[in-house]
Amino acid sequence: MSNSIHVSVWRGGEQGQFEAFDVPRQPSQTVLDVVTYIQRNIDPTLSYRFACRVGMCGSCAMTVNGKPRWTCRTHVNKVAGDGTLEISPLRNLKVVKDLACDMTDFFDKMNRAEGKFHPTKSRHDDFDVVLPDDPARKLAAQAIECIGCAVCYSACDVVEWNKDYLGPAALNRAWTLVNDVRDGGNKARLTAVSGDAGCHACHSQQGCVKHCPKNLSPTFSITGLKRATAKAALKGEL
Amino acid sequence: MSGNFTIEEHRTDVLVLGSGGAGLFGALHAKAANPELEVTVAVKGLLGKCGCTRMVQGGYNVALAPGDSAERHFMDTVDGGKWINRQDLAWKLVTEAQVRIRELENELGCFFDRNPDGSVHQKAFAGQTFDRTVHKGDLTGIEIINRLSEQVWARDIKRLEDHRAVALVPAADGSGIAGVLMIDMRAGTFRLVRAAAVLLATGGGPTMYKYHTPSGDKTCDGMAMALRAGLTLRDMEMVQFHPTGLIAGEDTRITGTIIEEGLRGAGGYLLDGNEERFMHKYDERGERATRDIVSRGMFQEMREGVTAKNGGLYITMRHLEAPLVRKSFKGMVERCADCGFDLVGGLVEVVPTAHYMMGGLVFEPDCTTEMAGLYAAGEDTGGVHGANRLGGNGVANSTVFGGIAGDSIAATIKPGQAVPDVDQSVIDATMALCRQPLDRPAGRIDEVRTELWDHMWDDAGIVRDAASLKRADAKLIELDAQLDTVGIAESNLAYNLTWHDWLNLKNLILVSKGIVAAATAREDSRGAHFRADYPEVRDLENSTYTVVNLKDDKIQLGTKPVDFSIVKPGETLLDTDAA
Amino acid sequence: MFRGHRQHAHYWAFALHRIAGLLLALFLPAHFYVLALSIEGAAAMDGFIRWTDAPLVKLAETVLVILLAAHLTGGLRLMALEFIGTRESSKAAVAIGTGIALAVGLMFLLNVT
Amino acid sequence: MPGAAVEAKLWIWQRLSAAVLGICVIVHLAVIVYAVQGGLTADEIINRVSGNLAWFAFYSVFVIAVAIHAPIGVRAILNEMTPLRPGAVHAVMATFCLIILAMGFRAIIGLYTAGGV
Ligand SMILES: Cc1cc2nc3c(=O)[nH]c(=O)nc-3n(C[C@H](O)[C@H](O)[C@H](O)COP(=O)(O)OP(=O)(O)OC[C@H]3O[C@@H](n4cnc5c(N)ncnc54)[C@H](O)[C@@H]3O)c2cc1C
Ligand code: HEM
Ligand code: SF4
Ligand code: F3S
Ligand code: FES
Repeated sequence: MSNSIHVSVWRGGEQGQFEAFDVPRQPSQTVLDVVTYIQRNIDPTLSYRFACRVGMCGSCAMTVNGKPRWTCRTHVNKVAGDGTLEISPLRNLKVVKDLACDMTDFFDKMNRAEGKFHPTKSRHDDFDVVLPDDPARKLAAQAIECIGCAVCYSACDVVEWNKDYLGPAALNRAWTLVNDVRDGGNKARLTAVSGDAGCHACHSQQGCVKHCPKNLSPTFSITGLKRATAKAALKGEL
Repeated sequence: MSGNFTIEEHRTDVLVLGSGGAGLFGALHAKAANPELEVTVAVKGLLGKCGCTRMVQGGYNVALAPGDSAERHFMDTVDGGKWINRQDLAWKLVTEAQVRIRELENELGCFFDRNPDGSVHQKAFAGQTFDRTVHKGDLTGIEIINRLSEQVWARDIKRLEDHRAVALVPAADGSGIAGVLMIDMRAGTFRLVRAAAVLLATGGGPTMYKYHTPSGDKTCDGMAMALRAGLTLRDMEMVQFHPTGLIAGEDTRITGTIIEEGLRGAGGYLLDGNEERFMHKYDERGERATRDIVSRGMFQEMREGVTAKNGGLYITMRHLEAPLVRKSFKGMVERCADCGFDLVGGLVEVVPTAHYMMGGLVFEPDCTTEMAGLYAAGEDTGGVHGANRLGGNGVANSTVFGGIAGDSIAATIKPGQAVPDVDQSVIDATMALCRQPLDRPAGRIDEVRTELWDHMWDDAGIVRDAASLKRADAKLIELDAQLDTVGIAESNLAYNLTWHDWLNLKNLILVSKGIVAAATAREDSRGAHFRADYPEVRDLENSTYTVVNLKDDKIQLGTKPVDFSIVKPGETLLDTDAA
Repeated sequence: MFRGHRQHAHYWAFALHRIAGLLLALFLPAHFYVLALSIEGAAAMDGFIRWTDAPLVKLAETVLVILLAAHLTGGLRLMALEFIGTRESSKAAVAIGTGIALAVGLMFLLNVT
Repeated sequence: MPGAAVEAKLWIWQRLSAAVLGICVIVHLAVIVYAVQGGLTADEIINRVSGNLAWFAFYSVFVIAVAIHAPIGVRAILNEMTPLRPGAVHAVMATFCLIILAMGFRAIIGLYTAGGV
């Protein structure tokens, strides 16, 4: 282990260039720590985004040596074996500055995918009885722990090619709701997620699955939507 | 100086500051009660992605099950709060939580964990006489905030993301609030948002301590703005420490983040630097004693100097069955592994870590404050938890009162209602304050941060006494002056984190002064507040609480008697036989 | 071409499937054209098929057969993913697919030579 | 949203046609491998297909399936990877479908009727 890391960091907005820094290596050091070190000790104008520091908020994701990753939980040893790091903002999102992205499109697409609960009961009713090992509940549970980090969104080429594509995270959310027995919005949702902005645009590249830090499988969710929308289409419900 | 600095103006009916449980519930309730209201959420990061509600692991306290009751939850809360809670607030918390949790589940779509029979699961959490914590695995906060955010995105609620509030701006005629001065962080410019009502929900956050759990965006901004606006904070000496934060050196942001309490519950050992257990010296329950006792025990051990390499202690599970540990604490094991630690078979270095501020802005059960038009909810407020917050009462607090604030606002504010003229002098003064470092050559603000962290930790942290608080007080004055000599290059203010670090420190130092003043005033030990020179709880029946505010740039201190409006010390609302 | 986020077996499977599909689609009209020559009688067609004995053409044909086999196995894999919902659609599936494709191609090659 | 139903149906058609093609291609490949063993000659092909209704039906299905399958597939590629507008792509693909049908059937009919049935 050499005692410094050679880091190239993206500077600027959509247009910009890489800038090189040398950062001392520490035994406990994440990629976020490397970026922080640069801001605190070398160039105070370096911009990046983070909040929770522990993989819960999904705001620190960046492209690290070509791959999208959450940086607060990516140990340097894991990605910079040869002592070099190249850090740039996530692909497929607008860049605010340097490593910080604007996630507005990503959130808007969650909404467009009807990725929100449509209630059938109110606060004056009791909890629904839902058996934990009910198959639908299990399907919902498999996909529910998304932190909205947009790593999958950044790993998917279809998002790049088709600007309207809702993307793996939004579709994954829609699928949890399709399996949520308490939800009443499936008709609108299936229409929203069908079509060439929706699940049918996915070609199972599976970059989403490969890179999701939470080990979710948007691909699986999307194939579920393909089947569900096909059924709806055959019944004339779309 | 500020002449060439243009301010953009923006008008809205309701401005919500912060997108935690309190802020988002405030926005949703205001909008639901009156869809004609223009509601804007301004937040220091991205909506729903920052703040601590998202980080809630344990869960949400609410009395639902047969055998439990609001009364019991209330008694646990007041007992835990060591009787200085404002009881009408605590009562509001426990009763309204019963509605809010169903709203979360039924209307917003949170999918809380169930028992095998399909009813909602409630788990045990320390300090409670009943298992009442509703949860979604150990990622309850993500579920809550994701579901809230989705609903906000779907509504006509305006978003001002990457917008930092820097001052509560009163009306020129003194009639109440008239708006909030903000920095548009992306552009590095100021923006004045004029609003008929403002909800302060920026979530406190004791990040002035060397080791702390909250997210990086939380730096007591709300409390600092409230102090500068002449408002009163209470219970500021009450800072809760969580016993097991990770410690991995000063250069990693991982330091301070929580390792789950359940590890101790499951039989984990705490070891000193010589790998020997020590907790039994402090409590017969050993590692399973309550948060405050374990934190103090650890702090004592660390003072005695038998520490691990980063100055902390160890937690270990290696004497337990590896597959079991791996299975029961999957999330924690993975998190540790990502950061280079082996939780299953090795030693993980830990340290107590500042977690939550029980103190905050004085407010009423309907979330109004001293300033007309200003509402407050969540961790920014004080009085609900008293001297200690029960695990699981934090998110209940922010969601309950956030919703109430939204309702109160909608009941008072009319869409399009005239907003009074702003007090320009406050805007000028705030801009001058914010721009202060920009006129100077760049300097290192790191030293100020590290010193603040160290001194608050050593002198105003888990264990305090008159002498240490005095040192802390002097140091804070010195650090404030030192911060005023640090410069930030003005050329590039767009998303300039270092500028915001400066502003963060400015606020943290101010609020730290409040903590130190209140801690100096309270000459007994209660809940989270431990005075080595007054180690006993004193005179419960005549309990007082502390209040601080700012006059002429100086912290003013006061104490007020607690009004036992519902139950007195020694009494209970419970039918004692039933327990 | 294979930037970081593309460096995994599933992406290669996607790319191979797409390239193969596209080439097949382009080849299809040519293939039909050749067959249609049969209308002009077996003699004419024999002429054509003899022309395909040229090594370059033979290689192209071989590649096309491989592509067909690859696209087929890729397609089957995809449909397994979509209809059976194999969660961990394993790398093995990719490997087996490509393997069969190559095998068929080789068989063809061996037989031709 | 009509687009939603159209895409869903195209998806169904493509998968259905793919399933049919799957069988056709396996048979086709098997025949090729078998046929080329002795060296591929036109006579052999004609002898097999000409006048044989079963082969005629088989190749008809093959051509129809591929005329459905391939244009839907190429459509996605064009939409994603070229600046062509969806309307234009649609037109090109309809034409492509007709070309496949026309050329395919010309070939099959040619083979079927070759050798003077
Ligand atoms: C790691 C961790 C675990 C926890 N676990 C539990 C638990 O299990 N159970 C429990 O009950 N409680 C728990 N808590 C406490 C709980 O998270 C808080 O009590 C509660 O969520 C606070 O909610 P809030 O809405 O007041 O603030 P937050 O959720 O913190 O939100 C504050 C918001 O204000 C924004 N903001 C800050 N400053 C500004 C500014 N100047 N301008 C604009 N916006 C600003 C922030 O960016 C953020 O969006 C935990 C806390 C932490 C840190
Ligand atoms: C002669 C034959 C064939 C031709 C010309 C052909 C052509 C194509 C083309 C051009 C595509 C688009 C590729 C893409 O979107 O990346 C495609 C997609 C596809 N093909 Fe084929 N194909 C043929 C046979 C087959 C067979 C035999 C199968 C399977 C059993 C099959 C299954 C598929 C599937 C599932 C897709 C969808 C891919 C996606 O949407 O991501 N194809 N085909
Ligand atoms: S699915 Fe995974 S990668 Fe995508 S946003 Fe959610 S957590 Fe991130
Ligand atoms: S990477 Fe993209 S193509 Fe589909 S499988 Fe994932 S969304
Ligand atoms: S900082 Fe929150 S996920 Fe990394």
